[in-house]
Amino acid sequence: MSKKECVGMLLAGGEGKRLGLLTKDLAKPAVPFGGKYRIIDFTLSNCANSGIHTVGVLTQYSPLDLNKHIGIGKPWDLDRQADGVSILSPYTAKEGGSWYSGTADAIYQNIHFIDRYDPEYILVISGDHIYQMNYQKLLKYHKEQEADATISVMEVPWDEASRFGILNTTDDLRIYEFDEKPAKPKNNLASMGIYIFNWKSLRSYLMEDAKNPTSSHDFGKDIIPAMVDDERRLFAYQFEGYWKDVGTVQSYWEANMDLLEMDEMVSLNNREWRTYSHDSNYPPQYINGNTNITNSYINSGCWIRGTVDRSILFENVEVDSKSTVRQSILHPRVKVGENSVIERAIIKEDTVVPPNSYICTPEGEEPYVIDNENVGIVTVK
Amino acid sequence: MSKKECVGMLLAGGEGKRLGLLTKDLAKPAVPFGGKYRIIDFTLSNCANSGIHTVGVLTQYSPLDLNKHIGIGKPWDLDRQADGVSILSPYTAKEGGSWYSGTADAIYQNIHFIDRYDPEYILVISGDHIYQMNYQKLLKYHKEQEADATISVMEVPWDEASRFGILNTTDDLRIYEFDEKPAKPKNNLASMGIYIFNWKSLRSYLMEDAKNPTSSHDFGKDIIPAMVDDERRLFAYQFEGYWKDVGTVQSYWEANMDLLEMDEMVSLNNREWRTYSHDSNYPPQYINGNTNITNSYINSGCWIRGTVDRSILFENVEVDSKSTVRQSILHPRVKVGENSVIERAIIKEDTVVPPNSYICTPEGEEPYVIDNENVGIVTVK
Amino acid sequence: MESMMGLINLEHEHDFLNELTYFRCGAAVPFAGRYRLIDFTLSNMVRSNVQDIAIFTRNKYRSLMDHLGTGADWELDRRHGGLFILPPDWNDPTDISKGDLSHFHNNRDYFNRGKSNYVIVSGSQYLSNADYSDAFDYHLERGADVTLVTTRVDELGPEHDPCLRINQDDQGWVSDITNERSNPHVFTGVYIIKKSLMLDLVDECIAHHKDHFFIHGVKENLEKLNIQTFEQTGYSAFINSIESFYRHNMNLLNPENYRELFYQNAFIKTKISNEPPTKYQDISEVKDSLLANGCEINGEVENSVLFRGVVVKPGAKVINSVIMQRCTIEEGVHLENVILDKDVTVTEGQTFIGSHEKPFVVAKRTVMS
Amino acid sequence: MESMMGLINLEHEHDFLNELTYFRCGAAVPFAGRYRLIDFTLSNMVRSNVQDIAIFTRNKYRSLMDHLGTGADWELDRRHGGLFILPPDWNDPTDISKGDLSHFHNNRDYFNRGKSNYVIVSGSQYLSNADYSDAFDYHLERGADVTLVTTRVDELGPEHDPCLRINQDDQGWVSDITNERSNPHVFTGVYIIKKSLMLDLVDECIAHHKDHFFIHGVKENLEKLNIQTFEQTGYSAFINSIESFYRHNMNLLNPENYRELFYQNAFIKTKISNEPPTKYQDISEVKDSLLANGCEINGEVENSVLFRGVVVKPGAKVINSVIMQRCTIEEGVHLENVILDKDVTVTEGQTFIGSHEKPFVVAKRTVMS
Repeated sequence: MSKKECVGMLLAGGEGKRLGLLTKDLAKPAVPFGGKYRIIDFTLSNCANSGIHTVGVLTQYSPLDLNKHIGIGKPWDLDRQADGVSILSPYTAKEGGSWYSGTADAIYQNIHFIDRYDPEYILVISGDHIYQMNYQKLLKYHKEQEADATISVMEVPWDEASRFGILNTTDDLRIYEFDEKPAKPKNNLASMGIYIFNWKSLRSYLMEDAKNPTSSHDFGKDIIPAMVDDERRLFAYQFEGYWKDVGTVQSYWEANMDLLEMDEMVSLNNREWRTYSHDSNYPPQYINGNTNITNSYINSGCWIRGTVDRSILFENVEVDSKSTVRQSILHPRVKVGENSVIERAIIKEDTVVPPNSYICTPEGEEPYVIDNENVGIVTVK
Repeated sequence: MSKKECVGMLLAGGEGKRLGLLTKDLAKPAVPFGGKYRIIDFTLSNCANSGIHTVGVLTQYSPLDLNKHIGIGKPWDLDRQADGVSILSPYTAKEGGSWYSGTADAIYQNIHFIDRYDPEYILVISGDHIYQMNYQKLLKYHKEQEADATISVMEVPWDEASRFGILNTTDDLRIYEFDEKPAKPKNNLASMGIYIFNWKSLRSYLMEDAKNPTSSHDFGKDIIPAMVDDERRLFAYQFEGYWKDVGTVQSYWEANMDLLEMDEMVSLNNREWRTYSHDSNYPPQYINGNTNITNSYINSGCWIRGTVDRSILFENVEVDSKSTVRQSILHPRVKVGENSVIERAIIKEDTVVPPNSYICTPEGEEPYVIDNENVGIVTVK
Repeated sequence: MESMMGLINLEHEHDFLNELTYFRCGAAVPFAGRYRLIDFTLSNMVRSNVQDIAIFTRNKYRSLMDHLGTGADWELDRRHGGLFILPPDWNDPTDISKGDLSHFHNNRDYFNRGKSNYVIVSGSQYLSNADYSDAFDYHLERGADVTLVTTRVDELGPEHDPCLRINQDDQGWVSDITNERSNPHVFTGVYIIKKSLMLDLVDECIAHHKDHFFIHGVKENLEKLNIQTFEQTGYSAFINSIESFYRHNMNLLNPENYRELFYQNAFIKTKISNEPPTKYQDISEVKDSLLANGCEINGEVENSVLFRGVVVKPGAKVINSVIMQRCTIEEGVHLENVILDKDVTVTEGQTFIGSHEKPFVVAKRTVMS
Repeated sequence: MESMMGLINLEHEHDFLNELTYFRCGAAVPFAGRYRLIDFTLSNMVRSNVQDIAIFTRNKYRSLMDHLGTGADWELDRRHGGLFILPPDWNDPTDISKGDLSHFHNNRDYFNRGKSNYVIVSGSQYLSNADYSDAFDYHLERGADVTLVTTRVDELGPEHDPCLRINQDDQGWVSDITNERSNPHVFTGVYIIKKSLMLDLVDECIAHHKDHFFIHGVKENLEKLNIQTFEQTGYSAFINSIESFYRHNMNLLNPENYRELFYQNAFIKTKISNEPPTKYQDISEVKDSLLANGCEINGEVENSVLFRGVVVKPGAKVINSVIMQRCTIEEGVHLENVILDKDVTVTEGQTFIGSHEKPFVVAKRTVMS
């Protein structure tokens, strides 16, 4: 196996409990996003566009759809025999097997996989963030700082800083303290959960951490603090651009709406930084009769006879006549019967919304997540 | 996902304890075989040659090398986005996760995977048998018999029958009894561990079996007997040709020697039935000086200066001058120093045999398995 | 388990589409918002379990190569079999073959290497969404030498003029293959033949200095061969002129035709291009149109087919038109009955109007100002 | 992060290998037991992180297409970038370009689409095992317009006659490119150039009706351009005649050369063929030879190179010979100083002997009886 400068490890094992119905049978990174993507496509495309061609995807929870989606990695040009994308599930060895018990443990259990490529650096990323980032720039910065670890950060408003993991740094961005959700933040540089480590150094911390029975085996809680304590060279890399953790239904909905409004920040149409995903070969969308569609993303195979405004429609969605869809996200193959109104809702794939439905999330509430089981209950009209 | 007539499920989870040192860090199906293959290549090639393009490989024990070997399935033309080969490791779902506890349980836990293809038939095979078989013929027979399940069998000598799982059949090969290692065999048709099931029927047996706390969740011990009890249509399909379970060091060694002796039975050189594997792009083998090589298979990248007889040399093996290798199997990158003798031994990959070594398994003993740790101990000269 | 190899023979397809075939062969002409003509034949073959497909091509096949790539998007990027683009490239001084027979002759290796005993042959101008497995089963069942895939046309139009017509006896055996224009039983150009028979007929044709395999090898041997037909139903189209090209694009705006061509069987596969979903802006007005992904719509689109990545700016009007990849229609433009090839820009305020019978066609990469 | 696109330009490589290039271009000629000449250039480029590679070819490229397939065996089967075989296929009536410049002109799209700013150009006749990353780093570091990869030849032979020679000032800037046969500083045909500069020079050449990019675009502009050299060491070979072809096959039987060409860097990649290991039978006698997989040896082989799937039957003798894929040497045959192209059968008892300087060459698929 040939040596790789940098191997990417993509943490995609989270259950995403706070996404409720959206992650019922689905790993969080596999949740549909942005009209034709899944959440993980953004990170995978970042890897592809950054020339990180060796990526281990750590899965654990309901990985079937995720595995099917990633498949052999064709859309991201990661379908390679020698490197490319590898899906790493828990396994048993001579001494028995165990599930991944934390982010650091997940990497620890795959040390053999990483060692195979004998890398200088490890990029650790999450499969549930929406952003477009060139990891090569991060790596270049890491090398320039001669750092042991580099953490990508962004400035957050001071009054929100206490919701994040805050990195306290000296003026030259060297990290001297990691503050998880500080009551009184001393800084407003929040960790984005994107790390570069020198593999040799990380490897020894992982070995130590694995021996520690009181550790939670987490990068943010255990590994980074241990490195800070040892006064290793840890640096913050300041990212400017759009980044969002889609951890809740509300933030999931907001991030989708951001795609419509914040084109200049996170563009799907950037030819220099394509976001790749599957294409199911649906025929072109069919706009039938006299429709009114504004400020929306609409994917192939849709059939629109009604009104669509500020919404995102995935493949093969149908909106029948005299119906209106507003500020909503309709997952693949949703059918909206005629004379219905959908407002500020998320409709899960294959849901059939009967005619004359009225699904509107009241102001101030978290958007409804609708599937075939609750569609009858929520409908009020 | 489009419908598939028949999905293959390849059981590759076994630890292979009886192969001792050969499976120290290696799943049994990943053990090198035949000069450039691994054991599982025979079954994967059977799938490819039989047009079974959807194959789930069930792994559990030390799957890293196996995963790396199978990769995205390129050598078998199974690198497809929609179907092809999928590696199925244990995973967690909402109700928690569990390891595969038996062959039937492994299939049970992947019912979702199979259902995705909505198949009529399921082919269940093992990754640790050496044989060349057209599964389409088996499937055709299964359809003609309108069977619920068909089990491939071969005639074994009557005096060995008690070592096998024996199927007792009526004259038309309908199975009325399954006898696991019978003291007094009534028949000499041994199960080869190759099954075709109607998926609908198997699915319901798996669901039942999973609920049964006393079941060992094994095809041979639980599923087949239950179907026989219910008087389902079970048929035996008589296979004629070479077949060997390489379960012990002795049988592993024998099967390799069979390749040299039984060319007409199991041919690596059959252009109509290729056995596919990786090719590491080693340059042609270099035969240096005045050598004597007879009755042997020698792979690319080898460098031979000594004598080789009735042996199998994997890629990049070196045999120095004045050395002799007889009836032995040398795994990739083994180096044999000068003036050494190796007889009836299996040398594991990357082992360096120092000059003047003498590694000869005494008559009647199981062939030695040598690696870098025990090479010094075994050497006697 | 018998199977078929595929052969897409473009040798006799002339550059029938004027501006659209200046720089590409007919098989590579874009159609229906995201496809190329050849996608229909290719997808139908793949769906019929054809795993080796050769394309006989002679001219302007660069964009075809570009479109097909490794064949991955049709699952034809295989280690064994797969997709073979076979341009003419022979150097055998003893070779006396002519016309498409030289392709057959020089690519004998392709046929010999393939494991299938049967060949399905097609051109690229007949579009349908079909699974030829039925035709193949029928071919085997009837023990025919050749089975022609045919269709019955309710309303014969000029696009059927070049097509051969079929007469049969009551057992279905073909008694005559003619050019009789009033016969609604039309040969689609798709046929199934046993590989060994095909190669024998090829030898015979070459020995007699012939130059057209189907005409001289099959049609002229009608007496000797047992020929069946397999009739295909469902929406289909022959595209062999600008007029039929335009009309069949427009026909797809009829929901029934759209469903029949695209949703009846599995999807037609084409090159994957990673465009995002189409973005509708503040003031778009779209009526009865097909739009591929990656468009940005800020103006008025009516009764039109828009390919991937078309930009329609505010105040622009696109009516009854076919607009290919990455065209930009600037502010205030008015287009009616127009076909724009790829990468055309129509600058602010311009108006171009063609007629239904004679749409206004603009070649690739033109800037209309 | 700057990177290079690859261009393998076969336009000026004539069919120099007589019988071996009757049916294939030089780049597709088999070499060293399992390779084709082009594998060396391709592997070197891939190893240097070149992810788009175009091949300019004109004639007899069928077997080249066959060999390269989808590019998968070089990890070049990509959705973005990958391998492009670009035969001449242009139809622009306004095009006045000639020679290899028409390739550059008609494939401008390929260069424009690629993301890299630099191009590495090579032919297929210079064989080495190299990583051009060093040359590229040096090119960037020196701020050169063009960097020529060169080698110093200890013993000049006839194969170097066609090669250009380099003179430099003490800063390494090239002062002259000549045909002076006694100069041991030989240009390998490999060079690195900025893409935009290359395209400018192409335009200039076309405007002046030139027909050879390197000669007219680079060499004749020596005054205007800053040209560096990067010297390569290690075993290398120029193959441009039957004589050099034969000699370099034989040279590899020297263990040092063998190690230097194959084991110094990563492996040379070639088409994977799924042959089993080579089988030695009861009475084989093999001495100082290279054997690819899939052979079956029952006779005597000495000082020879055997390609995949060669069968040597009992009592046969093969000495100082190059035997290509799937040849069969029957009982009692004696071969010495012979080159057999693919699929040749030498029937029982025949003897063929050539000389070191003039090996006996047999074309593909001959039966020698």
